[in-house]
Amino acid sequence: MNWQIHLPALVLAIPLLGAFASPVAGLGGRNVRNGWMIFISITTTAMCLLLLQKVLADGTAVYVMGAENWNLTLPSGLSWPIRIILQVDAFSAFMAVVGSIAALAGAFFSLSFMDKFTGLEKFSALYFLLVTGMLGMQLTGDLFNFFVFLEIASVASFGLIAFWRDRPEAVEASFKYMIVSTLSAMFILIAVGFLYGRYNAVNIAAVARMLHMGYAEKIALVFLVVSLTMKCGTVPMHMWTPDAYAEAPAGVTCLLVGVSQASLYGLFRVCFSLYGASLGSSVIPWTIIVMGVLSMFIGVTMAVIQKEIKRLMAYHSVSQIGYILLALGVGLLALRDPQAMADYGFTAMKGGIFHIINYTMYKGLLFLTAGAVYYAAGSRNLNELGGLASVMPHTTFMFFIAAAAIAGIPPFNGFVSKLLIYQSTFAVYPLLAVVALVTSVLTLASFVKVFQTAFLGPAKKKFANVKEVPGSMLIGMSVLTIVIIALTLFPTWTLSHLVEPAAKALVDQAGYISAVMGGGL
Amino acid sequence: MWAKVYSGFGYWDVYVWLIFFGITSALVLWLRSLGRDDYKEGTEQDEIFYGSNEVPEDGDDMGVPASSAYWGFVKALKPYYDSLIEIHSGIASDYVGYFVLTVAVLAVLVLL
Amino acid sequence: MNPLSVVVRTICDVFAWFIGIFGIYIIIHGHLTPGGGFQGGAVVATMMAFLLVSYGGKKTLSFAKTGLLSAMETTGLLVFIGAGLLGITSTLFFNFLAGQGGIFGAAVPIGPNSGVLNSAGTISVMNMAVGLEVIGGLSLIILYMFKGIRLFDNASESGETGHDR
Amino acid sequence: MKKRVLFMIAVLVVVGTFWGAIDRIHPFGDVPVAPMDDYYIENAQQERSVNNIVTSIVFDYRGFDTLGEAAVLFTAVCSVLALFRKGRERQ
Amino acid sequence: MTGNAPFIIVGVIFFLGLYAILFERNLIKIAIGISLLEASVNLLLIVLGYRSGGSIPIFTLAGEVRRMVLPTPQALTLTAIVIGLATSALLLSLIMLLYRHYGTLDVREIRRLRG
Repeated sequence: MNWQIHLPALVLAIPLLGAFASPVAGLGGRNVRNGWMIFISITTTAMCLLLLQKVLADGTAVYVMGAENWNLTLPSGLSWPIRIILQVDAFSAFMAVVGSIAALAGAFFSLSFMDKFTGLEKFSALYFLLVTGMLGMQLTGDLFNFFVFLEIASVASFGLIAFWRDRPEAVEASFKYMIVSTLSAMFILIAVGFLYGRYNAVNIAAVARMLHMGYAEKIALVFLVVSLTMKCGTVPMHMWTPDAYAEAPAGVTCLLVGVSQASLYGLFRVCFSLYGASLGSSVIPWTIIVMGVLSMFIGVTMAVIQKEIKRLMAYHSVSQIGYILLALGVGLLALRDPQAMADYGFTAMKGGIFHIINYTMYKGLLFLTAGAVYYAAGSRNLNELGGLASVMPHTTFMFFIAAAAIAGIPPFNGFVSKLLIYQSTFAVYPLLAVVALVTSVLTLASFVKVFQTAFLGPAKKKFANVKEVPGSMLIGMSVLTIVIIALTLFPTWTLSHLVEPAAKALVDQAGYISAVMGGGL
Repeated sequence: MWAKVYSGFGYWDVYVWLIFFGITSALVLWLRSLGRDDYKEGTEQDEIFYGSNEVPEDGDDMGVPASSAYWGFVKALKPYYDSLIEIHSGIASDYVGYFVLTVAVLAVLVLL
Repeated sequence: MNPLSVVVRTICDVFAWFIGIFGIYIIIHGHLTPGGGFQGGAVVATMMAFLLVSYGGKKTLSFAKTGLLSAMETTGLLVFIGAGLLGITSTLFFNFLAGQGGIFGAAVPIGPNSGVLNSAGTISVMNMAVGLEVIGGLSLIILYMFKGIRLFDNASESGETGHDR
Repeated sequence: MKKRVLFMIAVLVVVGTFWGAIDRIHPFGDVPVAPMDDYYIENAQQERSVNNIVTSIVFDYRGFDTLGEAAVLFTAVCSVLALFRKGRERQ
Repeated sequence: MTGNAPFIIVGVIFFLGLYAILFERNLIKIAIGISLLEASVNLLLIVLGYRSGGSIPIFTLAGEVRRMVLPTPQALTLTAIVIGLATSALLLSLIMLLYRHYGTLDVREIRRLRG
């Protein structure tokens, strides 16, 4: 039997098994635990890559949990699915690959970074649960299952953010995130309840086929959209983002960036695949666009005045999320109009999806370098840091690459996706492109500030005995650096082989529905 | 391999850029090599000029702290920043309030 | 902290064991009556709270071994996901034991009936696994939150400086 | 103070729309069609030889959800244990 | 007979939970608010699945009635309850730690991270 049909399930089962067995691995001491962490991370990433290859070759992969046969989506004679169905189209697989690469880098980085703490078997268990939650959100085709995985990811991230429980700020950040996030999860559950009550189904494809806009559907849409935009940190609900990203351990922050992408995935799955053509008015697309623009501008202006290096970067992730929301909002706006879709909508979606992978890679790398600075120098305050370039050359080099990429300096990958976003949004409304350009300039300005104050400048006496960080942390950072350089050198290949299928899968609502509802026996 | 990224309005080609970048750096290096030949390493030409003051031992005493960077920008936008910092009050129930407010506004907009 | 009155402590002591038995009944009959692994596990974990009330923290912590509880939790989870993974000849979470005869696979009559205990296949295996997990997990939560109160007294010994210099 | 009034209005709007939505789903006790649930009621007993339909859904038809649920509980246990872990002795 | 009374109760509990989260200062009361909200959502799911005159969807106890209430919302609610339990446990632990660090339970004084 071809084992590759089980890939969607294995992608979720392997990190879950890794998490459940972590307490056992923790009994074997430090080396066994670290080896287990690396083994599971590499296996998960490899599975995700295989899944992507399979999906790109064979089209949407469907996996029915607990049925006699993996593709028995509809039991005989029925026209509705009764089981949980994992549905992996090109967009899901793309997001899973992005997230699992961030998870791999974070796992490598955490090996040495977390050495100063105790209770590390719990750390690795929580880390894999966070990975599972993220991948589950991206692969599932079931609304309630999505909620469950969202909760796994949320609860794991609360534990991980507060992992340094002797630092009051860490507990505070975790608490604030928890309040807002639990509330939003309840709203998502309410929306699932509404859709279940209306259509007696919780499968995304099944609901999408029957959906027509009524009062309850509109309220469900509002609850879903606002909750999921909150989970990825959009203005005006972004306040948890700088707290949580700054206080989490650096390896976890790298993964949290990936998890926020999973929420973004959920948002676009809801908008494009669940509601899609029946979205009706253009209120929701314009809301997403306006939220994106606000996020870009407010995020970056708040970042300029920050003193703490990780907090500054966290505000930048608010502004970068804004780019993605802007681009995909434009795509959503053009969804019902084939002419507009061909003119600028598809380009915007390509730019947005390309920006997702770019953003995750360079933002993860930036957080990792910030963590490396914190690890080596013992401070995150930019007023105290200085002159680290001579003692930490590798970190400085990787920071430079990432900063240039996020600021959109031409040869780097950030420029390509930003170019696509600028030019397509300009066609909708020129002001959007102007705001995006201003944001890009301010991003560059604030990273010049970080680079100049933390890495350049005269050597300070209190950092005289600072050394380069240990090898495993460098490996974690190099993984992301290599991906960034590869994306920089081969943008055409990436666009045509990864991004375009993902964008096509996202637009193609009928294909998404028929993968579940058209199959069966 | 040499294909371009078309955005509908123009295109982007990383290799053209890299070739241009290489040519420019070669040009710059060549110009730099034409520089002054009376420069000697390890002489007083290497000394830091610190406003004709004594150069401090510790780097902490020179250099601008990060919070002073872009002070003009921040000063010009002071009303904007004041209102922004007031929004980021740090109180958890306010954050929940903004979430609920967004839900309410969007619900009204969608239902209208 | 003053202990509760002797009446409360005695009642808690007596009822703790009944509650434990009742919870195990709920777990085992999960596929026949309302309840199941989670509910029964939660009931059994209440026993730990009762014991804390009746015997006080020091004595309870001396005989409730956290290592054993966490082993129960991990075992339950691994059995659960293992039962799911064993079905992968068809699909993950395929109920490969139902209706196959043997200790878990008896067939049940259709329609209202009084129930057959050894039916339901992996469902009852998973019920027990989840019950084990919940007993361990919730008891651990109760014990550790109780220990957390005591952390207030000697806060100095457990601080971790982390990365700050 | 102004903020509190604003939030109160927002809460009322959200509760109002929420209530309006549940009022329009279907009248209480009168589910119009329920093909998925009727399938469970009809077939769960013979397919999976189990008397308790809710358990058959929890552990079989939607067993993967339950795995996630167990994982959430495990996550909470791990988090609580990590928060109240016995730290390293301070030098 | 009861009309839409269960729906109204869901709305009332939802309002109370939201009010407690937004306007209460005490962290424990906020936690209670979140629990109330969870309770209202669970009640909503259960209420959506009720068929008047339906019996419990368990054949051991159902008797001869074949009209049963919908079983799926009950299964979903079971999952949601356990998730809510896990969240509450973690939330209360965090509140304990916050009290240890800040010496207060007032949400307005726990604001070191701002700006």
